[in-house]
Amino acid sequence: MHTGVNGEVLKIENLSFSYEKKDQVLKDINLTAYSGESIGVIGANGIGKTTLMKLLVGLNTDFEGVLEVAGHPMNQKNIAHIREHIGYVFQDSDSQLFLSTIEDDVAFGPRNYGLSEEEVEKRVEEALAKVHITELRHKQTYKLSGGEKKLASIATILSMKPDIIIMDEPSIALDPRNRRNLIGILNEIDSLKIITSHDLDFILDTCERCVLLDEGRIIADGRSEKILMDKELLEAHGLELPLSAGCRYKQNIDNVQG
Amino acid sequence: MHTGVNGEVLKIENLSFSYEKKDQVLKDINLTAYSGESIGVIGANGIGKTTLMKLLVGLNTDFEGVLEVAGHPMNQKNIAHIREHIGYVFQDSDSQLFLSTIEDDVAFGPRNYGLSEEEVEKRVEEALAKVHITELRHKQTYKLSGGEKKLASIATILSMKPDIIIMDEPSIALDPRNRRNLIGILNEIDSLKIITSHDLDFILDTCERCVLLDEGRIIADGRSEKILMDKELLEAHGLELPLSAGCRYKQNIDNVQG
Amino acid sequence: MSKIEKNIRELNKLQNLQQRSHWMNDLHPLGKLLLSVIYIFITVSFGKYSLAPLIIMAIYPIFGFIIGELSIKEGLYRMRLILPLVVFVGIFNPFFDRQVMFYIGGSGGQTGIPVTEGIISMVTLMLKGFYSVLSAYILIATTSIDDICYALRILHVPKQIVIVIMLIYRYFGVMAAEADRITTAYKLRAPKQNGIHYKAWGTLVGQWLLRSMDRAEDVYESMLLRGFKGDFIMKKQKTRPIDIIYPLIWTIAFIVIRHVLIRFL
Amino acid sequence: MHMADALVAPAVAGTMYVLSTGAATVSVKKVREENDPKKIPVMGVMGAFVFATQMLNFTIPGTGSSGHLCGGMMLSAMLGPYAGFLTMIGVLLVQCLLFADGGLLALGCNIWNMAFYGCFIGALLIWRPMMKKGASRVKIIAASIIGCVLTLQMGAFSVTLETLISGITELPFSVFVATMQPIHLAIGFVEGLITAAVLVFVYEARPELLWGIGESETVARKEAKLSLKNTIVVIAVLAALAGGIVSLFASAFPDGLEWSMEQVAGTAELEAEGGAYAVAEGIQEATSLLPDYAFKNSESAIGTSFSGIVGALVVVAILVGACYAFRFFKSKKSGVTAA
Ligand SMILES: Nc1ncnc2c1ncn2[C@@H]1O[C@H](COP(=O)(O)OP(=O)(O)OP(=O)(O)O)[C@@H](O)[C@H]1O
Ligand SMILES: Nc1ncnc2c1ncn2[C@@H]1O[C@H](COP(=O)(O)OP(=O)(O)OP(=O)(O)O)[C@@H](O)[C@H]1O
Ligand SMILES: [Mg+2]
Ligand SMILES: [Mg+2]
Repeated sequence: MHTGVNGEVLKIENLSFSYEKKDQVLKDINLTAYSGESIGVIGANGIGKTTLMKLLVGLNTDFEGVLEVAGHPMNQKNIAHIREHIGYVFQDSDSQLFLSTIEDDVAFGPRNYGLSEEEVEKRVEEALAKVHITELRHKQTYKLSGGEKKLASIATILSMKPDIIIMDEPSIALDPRNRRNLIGILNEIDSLKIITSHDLDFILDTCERCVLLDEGRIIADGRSEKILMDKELLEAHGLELPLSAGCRYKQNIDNVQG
Repeated sequence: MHTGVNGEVLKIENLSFSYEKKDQVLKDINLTAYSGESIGVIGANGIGKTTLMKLLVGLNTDFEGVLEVAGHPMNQKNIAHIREHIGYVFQDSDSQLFLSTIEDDVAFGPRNYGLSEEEVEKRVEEALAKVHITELRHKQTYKLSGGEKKLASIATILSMKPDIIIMDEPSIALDPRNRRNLIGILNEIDSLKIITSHDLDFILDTCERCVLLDEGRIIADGRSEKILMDKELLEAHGLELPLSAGCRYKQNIDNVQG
Repeated sequence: MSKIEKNIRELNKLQNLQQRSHWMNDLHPLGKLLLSVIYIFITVSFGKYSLAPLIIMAIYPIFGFIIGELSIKEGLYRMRLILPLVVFVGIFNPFFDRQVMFYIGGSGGQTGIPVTEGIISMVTLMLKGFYSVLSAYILIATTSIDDICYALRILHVPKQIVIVIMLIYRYFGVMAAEADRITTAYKLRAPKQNGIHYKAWGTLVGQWLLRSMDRAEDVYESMLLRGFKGDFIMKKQKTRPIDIIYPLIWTIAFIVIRHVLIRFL
Repeated sequence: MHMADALVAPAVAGTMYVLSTGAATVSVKKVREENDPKKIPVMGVMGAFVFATQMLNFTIPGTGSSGHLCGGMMLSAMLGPYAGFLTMIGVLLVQCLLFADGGLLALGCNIWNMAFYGCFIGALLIWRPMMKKGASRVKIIAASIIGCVLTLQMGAFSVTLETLISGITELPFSVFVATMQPIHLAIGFVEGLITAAVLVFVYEARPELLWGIGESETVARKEAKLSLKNTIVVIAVLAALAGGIVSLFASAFPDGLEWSMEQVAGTAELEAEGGAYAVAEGIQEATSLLPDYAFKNSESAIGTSFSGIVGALVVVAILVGACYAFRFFKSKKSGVTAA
């Protein structure tokens, strides 16, 4: 993938968007993301996280402002090209899976890239093994449990090895062990990752950078350790300290005092 | 609601169930629940939690064994009667909401109970206020964000004031503040509550009793504080200590040692 | 698959209209339903050469669209489905029925452009088509399907039929959402393809049907779990004087046009 | 094939309403007797499916805008004729309300033309006898195609009769029939293929959902479900086949309606000697040949018809003005109160 100037993969300038005329969901967003970064997008329910993610993959193109991916402005002409570089995991797994078996679904992306059948097979096996659902490969997608669906959704993206990974609440529905495993998987991948989650512990463990949204604007943008430990900031915008952080927070204070 | 002998609301004996002949999802489950209890059901992905919840509300009746709710065996004859006492929150909110606006959806249950329009209105307002979505009442359900949908689903059950509340992953998709609020709401209600979740901290905060499932069987059944602090037990069955518990765990040890 | 999206958008627009706060939306659904049927009935009962009184019949749709603040464009757009057959049936009238009725223009010894019976009957047919579609639009833009079903129940249409209507409407939403999800997911992972490859149609449709059935089953269970016992309990609508006066005045107006005014035109 | 309100006279519409109501009453009674609560959601889903299929791209291109799936045959093969018929009523009503396909007054006709034949003739006289001794893929495909073609022919013929009896068209019977029937032969065939594809799929995936199949057969199938993959292959082939036939069709006749127009125009020329002359030509001819004759009666014609039309237009213009004035006044007033 070609990146823009200075390794810029994503450039957002003065981005605004509204579903209905009267209320603007996103107002004047500015964000630049560089290759290899991992960015967590956090904010209260209904604040516009999913909306922003959908704009990034071109599911809505009637926004205002600048949105460039890998140096290409997002418009009808470029959209197909841009999408080739992006793997998107929907908030809701039923939106992700559309073929009858997991295997077919995971193979769909690579097959569309025109890879050889051996390569497709290799990728499918690899992706399924990574999320530990190899034994489910022939299972029909509508017969899966909630967490299995989520894992399958993630596998459909892993098999594509995209340059940009966008995940909307990937840890939802996963049991603690699968969640931990996913953290490991994400930390191994060095594509640009943009992740939204209400599981702030998950963000803390996977993202170096964190962006806090409220009232359609970016309120804070900085290192995750800093933002996610800022109790006042989080609480002012409808969030809370990560669960494990109560502890880390205390330790930090202890360390400072001690 | 009439309870069975000694305040038994739910009686499960040697319950087994399978979707497909070869693999049994639930094997020989035994569980008795008394009125006023709050029970967390935990276990790894795909272990059968949702399946068990669905059996409890009669969404599948071809099980083997005994399943009695409020003294009535679950069968085609009793099912309608049993269901009048149960409020069920689906794992996936899209299955829960089916009317065009939130308001209508929340009013559906009470209206079906034949309550007067004033009472219905009162219940709707109360339920919406509890989960803080009053301003969304006229919004169309398909326009909601993931978390807003979940809150609306919960409101549809709260407005019914059922004797038994069964929730499949209620904290999914909620931001930390709404999650905290839900904990408060659940702790105020004194119906029998059965809750599944991978958010073990949530279980710890809402359920006194906890049931751990693995391989279709109940592995442990006891006080939440005990089970959810038992690192070895949890890890042996695909789970992990609750996030906040790393801390509490340490403190416990400190206390014991100190 | 932009066609699904287009239809979903059209339905969403209708839903938005139905949820506006406008006094026409608040009228009792039974009155509105009967009024629409009476209007269409009287409109089509005009003879095929009765152009003049038929023009006067435009007052109802005009009133509805202007006072009801509806978009004429949207209303006319809805003609597209029935237009072909209406045009097909009407367009040959001018060729087969060439009796001249009168001339337009022309003074003194000069004759103007002749207007034949066939042209008139074609125009009346088209007008009838437009009026019936527009008046149905006024109904559906101000009345939700639920309210119409409520009216049907008052008219003693059997429960079984009314429930099926409501379910079809509900499930259509479910299925449209499923279809939308499937096609969006497909598009995202096959960005280079133009639309959906025909080889995938069968799979996707089958998948769609099965998923929709499962989803619909869940939705139905969710209804049962909330006390649904085979009949939709609807919010009882109070009848106010305007609910009777409004349709009544219009009906009288239509009858006057049909039986009194027609003699003077 | 949806009739529009404009095409039916009140008497015809009324008669068809009575007939359809009769069939509906019988169906309601039968469904009530069956008393199968599980059937209700399936009726809803299948109704929604038929309703939705009509707006997807894999419906038939090139057969004219109303050449989409009718669905009666498909519904009754899954629900039985009675529940199928009630479901079709729902589909037709929702269609006419939401998408203005058909009309409120013509609903009785549409129910008869599209639901009655498909559900009762299709299910009782074709589907059931053919499936009595157990179903198979071939039988399902055959029954679907035969059923759809036959019932669509009946429906199309009814459309012709209802329109002609209503007396709003000058089209001769022969021309109308000669146009409607062949188009609907093609539409019926394609509908048959789609119906077959769906039913075969259901047969493979959930045979218990099909109606009127021999008991033992259902059970046997349940045990030995074919893999979904096989089904999908069948459907893909059928869909491709349908797509192929349709695209052939579409290229030969860019548009079903256009094609039928040409048909009619062509035959009309033969039968009515120059009936299909261009409009301009017709007008010219009329002005040159008819004036002497027509001028004599035209006094009264101009007196009544013409001035009547002008008068009516004036009335309507005044009303438009009045409505706008009212709205203007009202919004101004509310503006004042708001301020
Ligand atoms: N199709 C739509 N039409 C109108 N409004 C919408 C639509 N989709 C979402 N919204 C609204 O836009 C806002 C942002 O929604 P979005 O889904 O982006 O929130 P979110 O931050 O992802 O929330 P959550 O954490 O609950 O998933 C919400 O208030 C929602 O109600
Ligand atoms: N309709 C079905 N047909 C066949 N198997 C099914 C069906 N639904 C679920 N299963 C299987 O049954 C098992 C239990 O599923 P269930 O949904 O109860 O899991 P769960 O404990 O709720 O998991 P999760 O935490 O991921 O939600 C899973 O292995 C799943 O694949
Ligand atoms: Mg979201
Ligand atoms: Mg589950």
